[in-house]
Amino acid sequence: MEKIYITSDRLSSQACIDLVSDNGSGGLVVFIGNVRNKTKDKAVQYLDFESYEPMALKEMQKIADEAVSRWNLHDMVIHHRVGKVPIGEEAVIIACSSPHRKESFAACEFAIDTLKETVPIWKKEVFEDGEVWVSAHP
Amino acid sequence: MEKIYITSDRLSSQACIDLVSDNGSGGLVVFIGNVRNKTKDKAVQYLDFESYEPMALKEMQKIADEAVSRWNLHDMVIHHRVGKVPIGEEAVIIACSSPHRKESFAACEFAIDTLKETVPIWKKEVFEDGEVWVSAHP
Amino acid sequence: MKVKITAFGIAKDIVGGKHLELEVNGQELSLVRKDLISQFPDFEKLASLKFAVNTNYVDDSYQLNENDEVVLIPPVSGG
Amino acid sequence: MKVKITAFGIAKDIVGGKHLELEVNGQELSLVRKDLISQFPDFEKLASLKFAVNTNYVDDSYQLNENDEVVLIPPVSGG
Repeated sequence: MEKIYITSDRLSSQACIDLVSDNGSGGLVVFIGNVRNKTKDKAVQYLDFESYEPMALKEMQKIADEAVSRWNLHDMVIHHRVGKVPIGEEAVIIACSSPHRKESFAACEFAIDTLKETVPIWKKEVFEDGEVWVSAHP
Repeated sequence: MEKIYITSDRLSSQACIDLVSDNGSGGLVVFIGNVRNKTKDKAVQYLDFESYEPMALKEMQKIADEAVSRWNLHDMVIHHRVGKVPIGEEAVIIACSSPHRKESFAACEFAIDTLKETVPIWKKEVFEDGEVWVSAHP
Repeated sequence: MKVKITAFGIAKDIVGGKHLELEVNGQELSLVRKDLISQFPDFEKLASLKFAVNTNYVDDSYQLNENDEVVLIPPVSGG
Repeated sequence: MKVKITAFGIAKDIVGGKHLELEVNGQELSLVRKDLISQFPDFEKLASLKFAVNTNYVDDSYQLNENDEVVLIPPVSGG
Protein backbone atom coordinates (compact mmCIF):
# COMPACT_ATOMS: atom_id res chain seq x y z
CA MET A 1 0.00 0.00 0.00
CA GLU A 2 1.13 3.55 -0.75
CA LYS A 3 2.35 5.78 2.04
CA ILE A 4 0.71 8.86 0.54
CA TYR A 5 -2.70 7.77 -0.61
CA ILE A 6 -6.12 9.10 -1.59
CA THR A 7 -8.97 6.64 -1.92
CA SER A 8 -12.75 6.38 -1.89
CA ASP A 9 -12.48 3.11 0.07
CA ARG A 10 -12.56 2.88 3.83
CA LEU A 11 -9.22 3.76 5.50
CA SER A 12 -7.40 1.34 7.79
CA SER A 13 -5.52 2.46 10.92
CA GLN A 14 -3.76 -0.88 11.09
CA ALA A 15 -2.47 -0.52 7.52
CA CYS A 16 -1.07 2.92 8.39
CA ILE A 17 0.52 1.62 11.61
CA ASP A 18 2.09 -1.32 9.76
CA LEU A 19 3.53 1.04 7.12
CA VAL A 20 5.47 3.11 9.67
CA SER A 21 6.40 0.36 12.14
CA ASP A 22 10.10 -0.27 12.53
CA ASN A 23 12.14 -2.19 15.08
CA GLY A 24 14.30 0.84 15.78
CA SER A 25 11.39 3.24 16.30
CA GLY A 26 9.73 2.89 19.66
CA GLY A 27 7.39 5.89 19.51
CA LEU A 28 4.46 5.69 17.14
CA VAL A 29 1.70 8.32 17.00
CA VAL A 30 -1.48 8.06 14.96
CA PHE A 31 -4.05 10.75 14.27
CA ILE A 32 -7.47 9.67 13.04
CA GLY A 33 -9.93 12.30 11.86
CA ASN A 34 -13.39 10.82 12.05
CA VAL A 35 -16.58 12.28 10.60
CA ARG A 36 -18.61 13.87 13.39
CA ASN A 37 -22.36 13.63 13.63
CA LYS A 38 -22.82 17.34 14.10
CA THR A 39 -21.26 20.72 13.45
CA LYS A 40 -22.15 23.61 15.74
CA ASP A 41 -25.04 21.51 17.06
CA LYS A 42 -26.54 20.95 13.62
CA ALA A 43 -26.95 17.27 12.67
CA VAL A 44 -24.70 16.19 9.79
CA GLN A 45 -25.85 13.32 7.54
CA TYR A 46 -22.50 12.64 5.88
CA LEU A 47 -19.49 14.44 4.40
CA ASP A 48 -18.60 14.57 0.74
CA PHE A 49 -14.89 15.08 -0.03
CA GLU A 50 -13.46 16.23 -3.35
CA SER A 51 -9.75 16.44 -4.14
CA TYR A 52 -7.55 17.82 -6.87
CA GLU A 53 -5.75 14.53 -6.65
CA PRO A 54 -2.36 15.00 -8.36
CA MET A 55 -1.74 18.21 -6.46
CA ALA A 56 -3.19 16.88 -3.20
CA LEU A 57 -0.82 13.89 -3.32
CA LYS A 58 2.10 16.22 -4.01
CA GLU A 59 1.22 18.50 -1.09
CA MET A 60 0.71 15.51 1.22
CA GLN A 61 4.13 14.18 0.17
CA LYS A 62 5.68 17.59 0.92
CA ILE A 63 4.21 17.51 4.43
CA ALA A 64 5.52 14.00 5.08
CA ASP A 65 8.97 14.87 3.71
CA GLU A 66 9.20 18.01 5.81
CA ALA A 67 8.02 16.19 8.95
CA VAL A 68 10.48 13.33 8.45
CA SER A 69 13.40 15.68 7.98
CA ARG A 70 12.47 18.23 10.64
CA TRP A 71 11.80 15.69 13.40
CA ASN A 72 14.14 12.96 12.21
CA LEU A 73 11.30 10.47 11.90
CA HIS A 74 11.67 6.94 10.71
CA ASP A 75 8.64 7.50 8.48
CA MET A 76 5.22 9.12 8.05
CA VAL A 77 2.12 7.98 6.15
CA ILE A 78 -0.91 10.09 5.22
CA HIS A 79 -4.09 8.46 3.92
CA HIS A 80 -7.09 10.62 2.97
CA ARG A 81 -10.51 9.46 1.94
CA VAL A 82 -12.65 11.13 -0.74
CA GLY A 83 -16.27 10.82 -1.87
CA LYS A 84 -19.11 10.30 0.58
CA VAL A 85 -17.91 9.44 4.08
CA PRO A 86 -20.52 8.34 6.64
CA ILE A 87 -20.62 9.52 10.26
CA GLY A 88 -18.04 7.77 12.44
CA GLU A 89 -15.78 6.69 9.58
CA GLU A 90 -12.24 7.96 8.99
CA ALA A 91 -11.65 10.97 6.74
CA VAL A 92 -7.91 11.05 7.30
CA ILE A 93 -5.27 8.96 9.07
CA ILE A 94 -1.72 10.15 9.73
CA ALA A 95 0.81 7.85 11.37
CA CYS A 96 4.47 8.40 12.13
CA SER A 97 7.25 6.71 14.02
CA SER A 98 10.55 7.75 15.51
CA PRO A 99 12.98 6.43 18.09
CA HIS A 100 11.50 8.80 20.70
CA ARG A 101 7.91 9.80 21.29
CA LYS A 102 8.21 13.58 21.57
CA GLU A 103 9.21 13.88 17.93
CA SER A 104 6.31 11.69 16.78
CA PHE A 105 3.74 13.77 18.67
CA ALA A 106 5.09 17.06 17.31
CA ALA A 107 5.37 15.77 13.75
CA CYS A 108 1.89 14.22 13.68
CA GLU A 109 0.25 17.41 14.94
CA PHE A 110 2.24 19.51 12.46
CA ALA A 111 1.10 17.22 9.64
CA ILE A 112 -2.62 17.43 10.32
CA ASP A 113 -2.43 21.20 10.95
CA THR A 114 -0.59 21.74 7.67
CA LEU A 115 -2.81 19.36 5.71
CA LYS A 116 -5.81 21.44 6.68
CA GLU A 117 -4.09 24.57 5.34
CA THR A 118 -2.40 23.49 2.14
CA VAL A 119 -3.76 20.25 0.67
CA PRO A 120 -6.37 20.83 -2.09
CA ILE A 121 -9.17 18.74 -0.64
CA TRP A 122 -12.62 20.15 0.03
CA LYS A 123 -15.40 18.84 2.19
CA LYS A 124 -19.09 19.49 1.91
CA GLU A 125 -21.24 18.95 4.97
CA VAL A 126 -24.58 17.49 4.00
CA PHE A 127 -27.52 18.30 6.29
CA GLU A 128 -31.13 17.23 6.05
CA ASP A 129 -32.03 20.64 4.63
CA GLY A 130 -29.02 21.56 2.54
CA GLU A 131 -25.26 21.42 2.17
CA VAL A 132 -22.28 23.65 2.86
CA TRP A 133 -18.67 23.74 1.59
CA VAL A 134 -16.72 23.91 4.84
CA SER A 135 -14.56 27.03 5.43
CA ALA A 136 -15.45 28.56 2.05
CA HIS A 137 -16.77 31.79 3.56
CA PRO A 138 -15.17 33.98 6.21
CA MET B 1 -12.59 -5.17 26.88
CA GLU B 2 -11.46 -3.02 29.78
CA LYS B 3 -10.40 0.57 29.19
CA ILE B 4 -7.62 0.38 31.78
CA TYR B 5 -5.95 -2.95 31.26
CA ILE B 6 -2.77 -4.88 32.02
CA THR B 7 -2.16 -8.13 30.19
CA SER B 8 0.57 -10.54 29.15
CA ASP B 9 -1.18 -11.02 25.79
CA ARG B 10 -0.40 -8.99 22.69
CA LEU B 11 -2.04 -5.54 22.67
CA SER B 12 -4.36 -4.40 19.87
CA SER B 13 -4.40 -0.84 18.52
CA GLN B 14 -7.74 -1.48 16.86
CA ALA B 15 -9.31 -2.58 20.14
CA CYS B 16 -8.09 0.65 21.78
CA ILE B 17 -9.36 2.77 18.89
CA ASP B 18 -12.76 1.06 18.98
CA LEU B 19 -13.02 1.67 22.74
CA VAL B 20 -12.66 5.46 22.39
CA SER B 21 -14.47 5.97 19.08
CA ASP B 22 -17.58 8.09 19.24
CA ASN B 23 -19.73 9.77 16.61
CA GLY B 24 -19.37 13.13 18.31
CA SER B 25 -15.58 12.96 18.63
CA GLY B 26 -13.75 13.74 15.43
CA GLY B 27 -10.19 13.85 16.75
CA LEU B 28 -8.63 10.58 17.83
CA VAL B 29 -4.97 10.25 18.83
CA VAL B 30 -3.18 6.99 19.55
CA PHE B 31 0.26 6.50 21.05
CA ILE B 32 1.93 3.12 20.61
CA GLY B 33 5.13 2.37 22.50
CA ASN B 34 6.92 -0.43 20.69
CA VAL B 35 9.89 -2.41 21.93
CA ARG B 36 13.04 -1.16 20.21
CA ASN B 37 15.81 -3.43 19.02
CA LYS B 38 18.51 -1.41 20.71
CA THR B 39 19.23 1.00 23.52
CA LYS B 40 22.20 3.35 23.22
CA ASP B 41 23.40 1.23 20.30
CA LYS B 42 23.42 -1.98 22.31
CA ALA B 43 21.29 -4.80 20.83
CA VAL B 44 18.25 -5.69 22.97
CA GLN B 45 16.89 -9.25 22.80
CA TYR B 46 13.54 -8.53 24.47
CA LEU B 47 12.02 -6.59 27.36
CA ASP B 48 10.58 -8.12 30.49
CA PHE B 49 7.90 -6.04 32.26
CA GLU B 50 6.77 -6.47 35.85
CA SER B 51 3.88 -4.57 37.42
CA TYR B 52 2.44 -4.06 40.87
CA GLU B 53 -0.88 -4.63 39.20
CA PRO B 54 -3.57 -3.33 41.59
CA MET B 55 -1.67 -0.10 42.11
CA ALA B 56 -0.63 0.21 38.45
CA LEU B 57 -4.28 -0.07 37.36
CA LYS B 58 -5.24 2.56 39.93
CA GLU B 59 -2.51 4.97 38.77
CA MET B 60 -3.43 4.38 35.10
CA GLN B 61 -7.06 5.11 35.93
CA LYS B 62 -6.03 8.35 37.69
CA ILE B 63 -4.15 9.45 34.56
CA ALA B 64 -7.13 8.72 32.32
CA ASP B 65 -9.55 10.48 34.69
CA GLU B 66 -7.33 13.54 34.92
CA ALA B 67 -6.83 13.67 31.14
CA VAL B 68 -10.54 13.31 30.42
CA SER B 69 -11.46 16.08 32.82
CA ARG B 70 -8.58 18.45 32.03
CA TRP B 71 -9.00 18.29 28.22
CA ASN B 72 -12.69 17.52 28.11
CA LEU B 73 -12.13 14.27 26.27
CA HIS B 74 -14.83 11.89 25.22
CA ASP B 75 -12.68 9.06 26.59
CA MET B 76 -9.19 7.61 27.08
CA VAL B 77 -7.96 4.02 27.21
CA ILE B 78 -4.59 2.78 28.46
CA HIS B 79 -3.45 -0.79 27.81
CA HIS B 80 -0.08 -2.00 29.11
CA ARG B 81 1.60 -5.29 28.46
CA VAL B 82 3.64 -7.24 31.05
CA GLY B 83 5.94 -10.24 30.90
CA LYS B 84 8.34 -10.83 28.03
CA VAL B 85 7.70 -8.53 25.08
CA PRO B 86 9.61 -9.24 21.85
CA ILE B 87 11.23 -6.56 19.68
CA GLY B 88 8.69 -4.67 17.55
CA GLU B 89 5.66 -5.55 19.68
CA GLU B 90 3.62 -3.06 21.69
CA ALA B 91 4.47 -2.37 25.33
CA VAL B 92 1.80 0.27 25.79
CA ILE B 93 -1.08 1.76 23.81
CA ILE B 94 -2.90 4.94 24.80
CA ALA B 95 -5.85 6.17 22.75
CA CYS B 96 -8.13 9.14 23.32
CA SER B 97 -10.85 11.01 21.49
CA SER B 98 -12.38 14.45 21.69
CA PRO B 99 -14.43 16.71 19.46
CA HIS B 100 -11.27 18.59 18.45
CA ARG B 101 -7.80 17.30 17.76
CA LYS B 102 -5.67 19.70 19.79
CA GLU B 103 -7.08 18.35 23.05
CA SER B 104 -6.47 14.75 22.02
CA PHE B 105 -2.82 15.40 21.16
CA ALA B 106 -2.15 17.22 24.45
CA ALA B 107 -3.97 14.62 26.54
CA CYS B 108 -2.28 11.63 24.90
CA GLU B 109 1.20 13.11 25.38
CA PHE B 110 0.39 14.00 29.00
CA ALA B 111 -0.78 10.44 29.61
CA ILE B 112 2.34 8.68 28.36
CA ASP B 113 4.63 11.22 30.09
CA THR B 114 2.80 10.72 33.39
CA LEU B 115 2.59 6.94 33.04
CA LYS B 116 6.37 6.82 32.79
CA GLU B 117 6.66 8.79 36.04
CA THR B 118 3.98 7.37 38.30
CA VAL B 119 2.73 3.93 37.26
CA PRO B 120 4.43 1.07 39.15
CA ILE B 121 5.63 -0.93 36.17
CA TRP B 122 9.27 -1.86 35.66
CA LYS B 123 11.08 -3.01 32.58
CA LYS B 124 14.22 -5.04 32.32
CA GLU B 125 16.23 -4.88 29.13
CA VAL B 126 17.65 -8.27 28.28
CA PHE B 127 20.90 -8.28 26.27
CA GLU B 128 22.95 -11.19 25.02
CA ASP B 129 25.38 -10.70 27.90
CA GLY B 130 23.17 -9.58 30.76
CA GLU B 131 20.14 -7.61 31.84
CA VAL B 132 19.38 -4.17 33.27
CA TRP B 133 16.42 -2.69 35.15
CA VAL B 134 15.77 0.48 33.14
CA SER B 135 16.15 3.83 34.98
CA ALA B 136 16.99 2.17 38.28
CA HIS B 137 20.29 3.99 38.69
CA PRO B 138 21.02 7.70 38.25
CA MET C 1 -4.93 34.85 -24.73
CA LYS C 2 -7.30 31.95 -24.08
CA VAL C 3 -6.95 30.43 -20.59
CA LYS C 4 -8.22 27.00 -19.59
CA ILE C 5 -9.57 26.91 -16.07
CA THR C 6 -10.53 23.99 -13.82
CA ALA C 7 -12.61 24.57 -10.72
CA PHE C 8 -12.98 22.54 -7.51
CA GLY C 9 -15.21 22.72 -4.47
CA ILE C 10 -17.34 25.82 -4.18
CA ALA C 11 -15.52 27.40 -7.17
CA LYS C 12 -17.13 24.72 -9.34
CA ASP C 13 -20.55 25.74 -8.03
CA ILE C 14 -19.81 29.44 -8.63
CA VAL C 15 -18.70 29.08 -12.26
CA GLY C 16 -21.38 26.44 -12.87
CA GLY C 17 -19.08 23.61 -13.95
CA LYS C 18 -15.70 21.98 -13.62
CA HIS C 19 -14.16 23.54 -16.75
CA LEU C 20 -14.19 27.05 -18.17
CA GLU C 21 -12.36 29.03 -20.82
CA LEU C 22 -11.55 32.68 -20.34
CA GLU C 23 -10.19 35.17 -22.90
CA VAL C 24 -7.78 37.54 -21.12
CA ASN C 25 -5.98 40.57 -22.42
CA GLY C 26 -2.42 39.82 -21.33
CA GLN C 27 -0.32 37.17 -19.63
CA GLU C 28 -0.45 38.00 -15.96
CA LEU C 29 -2.52 35.72 -13.77
CA SER C 30 -3.92 38.76 -11.92
CA LEU C 31 -6.01 39.42 -15.06
CA VAL C 32 -7.68 36.05 -14.65
CA ARG C 33 -8.62 36.90 -11.07
CA LYS C 34 -10.03 40.27 -12.17
CA ASP C 35 -12.07 38.77 -15.00
CA LEU C 36 -13.37 35.93 -12.84
CA ILE C 37 -14.54 38.33 -10.15
CA SER C 38 -16.26 40.59 -12.62
CA GLN C 39 -18.03 37.65 -14.29
CA PHE C 40 -18.77 35.80 -11.03
CA PRO C 41 -19.06 38.31 -8.16
CA ASP C 42 -19.61 35.41 -5.69
CA PHE C 43 -15.85 34.85 -5.72
CA GLU C 44 -15.49 38.02 -3.67
CA LYS C 45 -17.46 36.42 -0.85
CA LEU C 46 -14.96 33.56 -0.41
CA ALA C 47 -12.49 33.57 2.47
CA SER C 48 -9.74 33.15 -0.15
CA LEU C 49 -9.15 32.13 -3.75
CA LYS C 50 -5.78 30.69 -4.74
CA PHE C 51 -4.51 29.52 -8.09
CA ALA C 52 -2.44 26.53 -9.08
CA VAL C 53 -0.63 25.84 -12.34
CA ASN C 54 0.87 22.43 -13.04
CA THR C 55 -0.03 21.25 -9.53
CA ASN C 56 1.85 24.11 -7.86
CA TYR C 57 0.47 27.11 -6.05
CA VAL C 58 1.32 30.29 -7.98
CA ASP C 59 0.77 33.93 -7.04
CA ASP C 60 -0.98 36.61 -9.03
CA SER C 61 2.19 37.85 -10.72
CA TYR C 62 2.60 34.49 -12.47
CA GLN C 63 3.01 34.89 -16.27
CA LEU C 64 0.75 32.48 -18.13
CA ASN C 65 2.08 30.28 -20.90
CA GLU C 66 0.16 28.69 -23.76
CA ASN C 67 -1.53 25.48 -22.58
CA ASP C 68 -1.21 26.29 -18.88
CA GLU C 69 -4.15 24.88 -17.01
CA VAL C 70 -5.17 27.24 -14.23
CA VAL C 71 -6.82 25.51 -11.28
CA LEU C 72 -9.05 27.45 -8.90
CA ILE C 73 -8.38 26.60 -5.25
CA PRO C 74 -11.07 27.96 -2.93
CA PRO C 75 -10.41 27.57 0.84
CA VAL C 76 -9.33 23.98 1.42
CA SER C 77 -11.02 21.89 4.11
CA GLY C 78 -9.47 18.44 4.11
CA GLY C 79 -8.94 16.31 7.21
CA MET D 1 6.76 -3.55 65.28
CA LYS D 2 6.95 -6.17 62.59
CA VAL D 3 6.53 -4.77 59.04
CA LYS D 4 5.64 -6.84 55.99
CA ILE D 5 7.41 -5.63 52.87
CA THR D 6 6.89 -6.53 49.21
CA ALA D 7 9.52 -5.68 46.63
CA PHE D 8 9.31 -5.16 42.86
CA GLY D 9 11.81 -4.64 40.09
CA ILE D 10 15.37 -4.07 41.16
CA ALA D 11 14.25 -3.85 44.82
CA LYS D 12 13.39 -7.54 44.62
CA ASP D 13 16.91 -8.31 43.41
CA ILE D 14 18.44 -6.18 46.18
CA VAL D 15 16.56 -7.81 49.04
CA GLY D 16 16.87 -11.21 47.40
CA GLY D 17 13.14 -12.00 47.17
CA LYS D 18 9.66 -10.65 46.72
CA HIS D 19 8.72 -10.67 50.41
CA LEU D 20 10.56 -9.60 53.53
CA GLU D 21 9.76 -8.93 57.17
CA LEU D 22 11.48 -6.19 59.10
CA GLU D 23 11.37 -5.51 62.84
CA VAL D 24 11.38 -1.72 63.38
CA ASN D 25 11.57 0.25 66.58
CA GLY D 26 8.64 2.66 66.10
CA GLN D 27 5.79 3.47 63.70
CA GLU D 28 7.23 5.98 61.28
CA LEU D 29 7.93 4.73 57.77
CA SER D 30 11.27 6.62 57.78
CA LEU D 31 12.53 3.90 60.13
CA VAL D 32 11.85 1.29 57.48
CA ARG D 33 13.88 3.24 54.96
CA LYS D 34 16.76 3.60 57.44
CA ASP D 35 16.78 -0.10 58.32
CA LEU D 36 16.53 -1.18 54.69
CA ILE D 37 19.49 0.98 53.71
CA SER D 38 21.62 -0.29 56.56
CA GLN D 39 20.78 -3.92 55.76
CA PHE D 40 20.98 -3.48 51.97
CA PRO D 41 23.36 -0.64 51.09
CA ASP D 42 22.58 -1.11 47.37
CA PHE D 43 19.36 0.84 47.96
CA GLU D 44 21.47 3.97 48.25
CA LYS D 45 22.63 3.54 44.67
CA LEU D 46 19.09 3.75 43.25
CA ALA D 47 17.87 6.92 41.56
CA SER D 48 14.92 6.86 43.99
CA LEU D 49 13.05 4.58 46.35
CA LYS D 50 9.38 5.26 47.06
CA PHE D 51 6.96 3.45 49.31
CA ALA D 52 3.33 2.50 48.81
CA VAL D 53 0.81 1.33 51.40
CA ASN D 54 -2.54 -0.05 50.31
CA THR D 55 -1.81 0.81 46.66
CA ASN D 56 -1.10 4.48 47.44
CA TYR D 57 2.17 6.33 47.45
CA VAL D 58 3.00 7.48 51.00
CA ASP D 59 5.83 9.67 52.23
CA ASP D 60 8.37 8.90 54.93
CA SER D 61 6.31 10.53 57.70
CA TYR D 62 3.57 7.91 57.22
CA GLN D 63 2.64 6.18 60.52
CA LEU D 64 2.47 2.45 60.06
CA ASN D 65 -0.51 0.43 61.26
CA GLU D 66 -0.64 -3.24 62.16
CA ASN D 67 -1.04 -5.35 59.00
CA ASP D 68 0.05 -2.57 56.65
CA GLU D 69 1.85 -4.04 53.69
CA VAL D 70 4.68 -1.75 52.64
CA VAL D 71 5.56 -1.97 48.96
CA LEU D 72 8.98 -0.89 47.71
CA ILE D 73 8.78 1.15 44.52
CA PRO D 74 12.17 1.61 42.86
CA PRO D 75 12.29 3.98 39.84
CA VAL D 76 9.40 3.03 37.54
CA SER D 77 10.03 2.44 33.85
CA GLY D 78 6.75 1.50 32.21
CA GLY D 79 5.75 2.47 28.69
